[in-house]
Amino acid sequence: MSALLEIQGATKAFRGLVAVSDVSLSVERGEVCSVIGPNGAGKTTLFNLISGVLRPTSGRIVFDGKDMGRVPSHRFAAHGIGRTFQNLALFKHATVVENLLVGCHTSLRSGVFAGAVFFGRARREEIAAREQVEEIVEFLEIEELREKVVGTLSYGQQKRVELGRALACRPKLLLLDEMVSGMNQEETEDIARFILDIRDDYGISVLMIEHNMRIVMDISDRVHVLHFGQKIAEGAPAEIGRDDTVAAAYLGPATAKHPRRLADANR
Amino acid sequence: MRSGHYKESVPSLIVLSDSTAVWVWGGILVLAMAMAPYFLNAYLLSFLVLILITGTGALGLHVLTGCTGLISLGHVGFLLLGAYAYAVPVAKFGAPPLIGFLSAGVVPALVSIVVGVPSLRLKGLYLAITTLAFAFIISHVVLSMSWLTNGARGLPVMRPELLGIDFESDARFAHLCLVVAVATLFAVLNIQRSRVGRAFVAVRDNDIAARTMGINLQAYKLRAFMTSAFISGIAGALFGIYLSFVSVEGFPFLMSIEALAILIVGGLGSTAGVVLGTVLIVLLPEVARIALGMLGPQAEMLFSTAAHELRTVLYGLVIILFLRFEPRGLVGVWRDVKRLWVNWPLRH
Amino acid sequence: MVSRLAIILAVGLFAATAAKADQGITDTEILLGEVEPLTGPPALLGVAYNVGTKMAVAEANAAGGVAGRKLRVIVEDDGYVAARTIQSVKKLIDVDKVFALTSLSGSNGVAALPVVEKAGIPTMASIAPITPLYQPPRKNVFVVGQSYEEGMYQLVRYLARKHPGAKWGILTQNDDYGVALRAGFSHALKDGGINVVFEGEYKKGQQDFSSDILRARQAGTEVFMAGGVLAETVAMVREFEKLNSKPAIGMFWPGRVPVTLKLMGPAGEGIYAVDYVETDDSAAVKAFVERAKALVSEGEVKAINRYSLASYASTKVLIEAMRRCAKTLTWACTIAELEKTKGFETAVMGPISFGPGVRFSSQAVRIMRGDAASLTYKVTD
Amino acid sequence: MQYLVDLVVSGIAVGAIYGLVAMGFALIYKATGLVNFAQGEMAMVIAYIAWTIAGTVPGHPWLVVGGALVAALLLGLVIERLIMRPMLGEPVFATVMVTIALAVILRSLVLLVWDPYPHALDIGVGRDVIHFGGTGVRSAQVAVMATLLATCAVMWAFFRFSRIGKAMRAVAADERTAQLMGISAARIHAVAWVGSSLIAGIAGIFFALIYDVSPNLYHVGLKAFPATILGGLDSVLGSGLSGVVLGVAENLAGGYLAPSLKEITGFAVIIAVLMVRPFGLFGEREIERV
Repeated sequence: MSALLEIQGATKAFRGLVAVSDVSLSVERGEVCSVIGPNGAGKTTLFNLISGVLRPTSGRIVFDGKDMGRVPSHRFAAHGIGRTFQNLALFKHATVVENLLVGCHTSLRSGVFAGAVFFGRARREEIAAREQVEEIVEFLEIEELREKVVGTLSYGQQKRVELGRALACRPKLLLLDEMVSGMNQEETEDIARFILDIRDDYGISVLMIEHNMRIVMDISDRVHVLHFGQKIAEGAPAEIGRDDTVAAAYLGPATAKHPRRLADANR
Repeated sequence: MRSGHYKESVPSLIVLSDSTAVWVWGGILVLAMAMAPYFLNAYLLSFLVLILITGTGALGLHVLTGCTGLISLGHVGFLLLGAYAYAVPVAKFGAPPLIGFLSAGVVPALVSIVVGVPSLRLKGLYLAITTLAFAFIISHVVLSMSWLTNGARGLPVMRPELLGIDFESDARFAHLCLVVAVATLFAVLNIQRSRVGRAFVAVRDNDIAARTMGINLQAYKLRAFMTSAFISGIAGALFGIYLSFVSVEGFPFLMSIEALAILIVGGLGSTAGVVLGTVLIVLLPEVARIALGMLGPQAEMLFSTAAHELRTVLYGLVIILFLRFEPRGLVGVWRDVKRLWVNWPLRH
Repeated sequence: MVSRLAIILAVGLFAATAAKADQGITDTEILLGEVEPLTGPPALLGVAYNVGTKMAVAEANAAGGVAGRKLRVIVEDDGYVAARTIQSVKKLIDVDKVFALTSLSGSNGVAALPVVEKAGIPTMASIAPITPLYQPPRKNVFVVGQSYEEGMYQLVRYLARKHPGAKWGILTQNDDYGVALRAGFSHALKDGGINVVFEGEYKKGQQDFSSDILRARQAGTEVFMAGGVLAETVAMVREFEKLNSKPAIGMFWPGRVPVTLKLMGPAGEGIYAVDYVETDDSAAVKAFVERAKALVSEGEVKAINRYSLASYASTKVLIEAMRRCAKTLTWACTIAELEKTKGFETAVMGPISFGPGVRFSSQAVRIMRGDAASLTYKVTD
Repeated sequence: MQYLVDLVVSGIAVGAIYGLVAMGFALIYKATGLVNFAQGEMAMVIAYIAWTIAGTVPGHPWLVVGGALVAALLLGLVIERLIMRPMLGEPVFATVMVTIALAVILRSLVLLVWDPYPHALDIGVGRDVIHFGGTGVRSAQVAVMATLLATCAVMWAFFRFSRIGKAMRAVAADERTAQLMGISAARIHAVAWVGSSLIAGIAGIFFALIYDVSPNLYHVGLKAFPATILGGLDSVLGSGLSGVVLGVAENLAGGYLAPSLKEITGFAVIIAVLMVRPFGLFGEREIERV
């Protein structure tokens, strides 16, 4: 079976500024992968390409055996790509449950009229969606937040809601953009546990952008390193930790002799 | 208010309201409105009718501006279209009123695609101004198609007979408006708790995230436009019947502002707010009249000679004061009062 | 406020059961109601009209009232907005319980016709005598004046005689007023002898008429029908002045007020107008203004224009009918007496007559010309 | 040919007024990110004030203009300080609605304070007709064209050379960064409102000179709207020039197509333009960041 996600020579340029340059990488099924790299390395742009927010200037993105080049951007979710955003992108005037329900959007069918009447299929559908959401709420342990308006929640709670919303899309691949930034030790460990559970219990592959090297090293199966839009390394966490080019990219060539310090770079 | 309650089944989680009190009071209110025509005189009844019609129209705008966040300054265009879409087949070609109401919804909804498609790429103020431009163009087109619309002469409209019921009398007409308003209210509430309504809110709050969740922005903006135009068109038809005369003059630009004022005063994005806002805005001139009457005959005289001006100044002031001091609108005030009532004398 | 609210509610609650036929009459007083645009640009008509009503009422009261009762008028402002017109009419009938209506506002009054007709209250609607107000005739709605169609027809015929073989231009507003003018113009065309070279419509509220008038001049217009209400007519005339073009210009009674001549300046000299009420320099109008000084306030005297005369005549007919009913003053009697009106003289316009099935007293029109120096219009020929 | 020239000349004359009002729109948008829907109403109020001064002390044209401009300055200041500044930091929608409400209030206040009748603004100059060949123009129309050019020049110099003008560009580019650099947004907003009120006042006075004061004067704001959109909401000079373009377009549509099209030409043009360029002809495209 082919890889779940296969990026082949993707390039994205904004008016001459090349944010992602000829990047190829893959995510296997059942894998937790990380993308790391200094600020401005093009990580988020790469995510935007994978989730259809942006289109590559050249190169191909193949997901689950399908070339996504012709897929309209709002169909990416239906194909099984869910994501969270670096700077929270929740529907902040809606409640937690409503946010999660939006995640279910692609698995529902009812239109304006059916919704207005709210009877028969539309109602059954809503009940089914609500059951699924309840399951996610329990999984993420946010029961007490259910009816809270998202805008009133703490940053860490909002992050968790956003994770739940991405899960509600029933993705095959989950893209997590700096999930634990700004979280304390305990919250970070919770998230790490969730990510592993997501993979193990739901069979969802995970690709995450992370600056927190601890979590990257602890839970990734594979790590991809971007630098100035280019991929400079790929491998198991341990290999990456020893890689001289990676250390040079992060810390400058002078410190390249102490690759071990990479893991502490973001403490 | 009850505290600490448990739901035993998932279906009970998706009901419109799980509070018996809300249903009981809602029922009493509707019943009272249904009985009102037998107790009120024609003048007071006309306020009830205006509240019901205005509320329906405001709910239409609410779908577009409140839920989906697309600001429209051209709402009056849809009202006007609805009125004509009713009047032309019914008054000019003798079609049954039911067909008239259908066309009053469908025609504006179709035209809203023409308005909506070019608007899809536009955001915020640019969109607002485009809708304004469309409202002007719609009235121009209606005026210039005089072979169909009678142009500036306008079309006289009779009270309809629907499903064998004659709505000729004021009381019956009020009932018709009540049925339409309540049905619209339920439809809008239902839309809001279903897939489409959540998609509207998602488009409003964060369009990029919405797209990532699988929401086709263009399609949902258009759907919001169409739903809004449909509802507004029906309200426009009712208003035309109320005026007994459909003409471009009967739908001044100020109606667009009035509709936005209702949303703001009620609390943008809240359906309950639309209801509260409608009541306040429609009754504002009468309240002002009574308030001025308290100040003595001199002030009351001023109101009778400068009523229109004072009324518009009041609109403006009320809008500014709400935006400045209570951006959550009447709904926010209502929640505060409720919290105070439940928790008194405690603070929280 | 509480008491007022209570009264409104109480009145509301018992409205359904109360007898309606004689409402508005107490032992000492008879209430009349009037809906006018008192604010917004159309107030120019409404305020003046209201002065005329007040004059007629004051004169009647000075002469002992109607069957010993004094008349009192309640005025409602509708700002020329149809929805407000309906509201106001309903308030006057149901809350204030007036005996009769002296005005239904302007052309927007058409919207209130079903309400008035259903109530059966005697009603005069004479501000803007447009056809839908009296055609088909409604039992209780009476109109004094002349239709815009007929006025236009007479004016065009007159100018066609004066300027045989001339090239004609016409510019009208895109509303019911413009439609009526256009209809009158078409009627006159049927009589032949008129060569139309320019026809146009402008959007209500337009302020710059440069391209319209350029177009009219380009077409070689020698006789021009300025179908604006007031400011628009002024703007058209001034554009001709700017272009140094001097066609014969005709306009209509809504614009036949001193302020138009003032705004036109020298360009207004010799402009043709048409009207069915007396001109400002006539003995009747001079006497009217003199009497007004004793009866209404100074500001109101200043507001007097042709609409005051139209209203004065219209209200006088109503009061006369009521007076003839005397002790048996009811709606039915008033309407019957109005219908019997024949050749009633008011001095400010021709005699007024109604009849069975005739709810429109068609007044003869006269052609007049503007005099820039005295800011008045003088009857010509 | 003469006909075409006449249409274009009178189109430029009326377009110059649209241009001035449109510049007022753009100035406020540039500095505050808002569309001030009360721009036409501000022009109307100033025109009425000018008329009142002219009626009280006849025979002093400069006093009328000077007095009206002082009033415009005060009006701008008062609106900014009392109504707009408290809204700082509120969502754009809310703030724009405040300007709409303000427009409604000003419109009615004019009718309450003054009267519904049209009046000629007589300051002894401006009404006389000047003839160039076969084309007749009122002297006020010549003056307003010159004024538009002068205002454009002043605006260009203002943004190019003056400290506050440059600061305004900075605020427009990035409000938060500009604030961090020590530029006071409140002060810039005040300057923008005063400037825009002055421009509106000038436009109002010219409009009154050419077409009389009347409670319909605020329509000039609606007419100038399309010019701002055409030029791009954030382009002050572009808006000024677009006003002239639209004035001419309007006259050509009225002169060659149908007179009734004249009033909606502007709106038809902006819909066409926005379909092709959603940010106007000279406006800058926003770049979204995820």
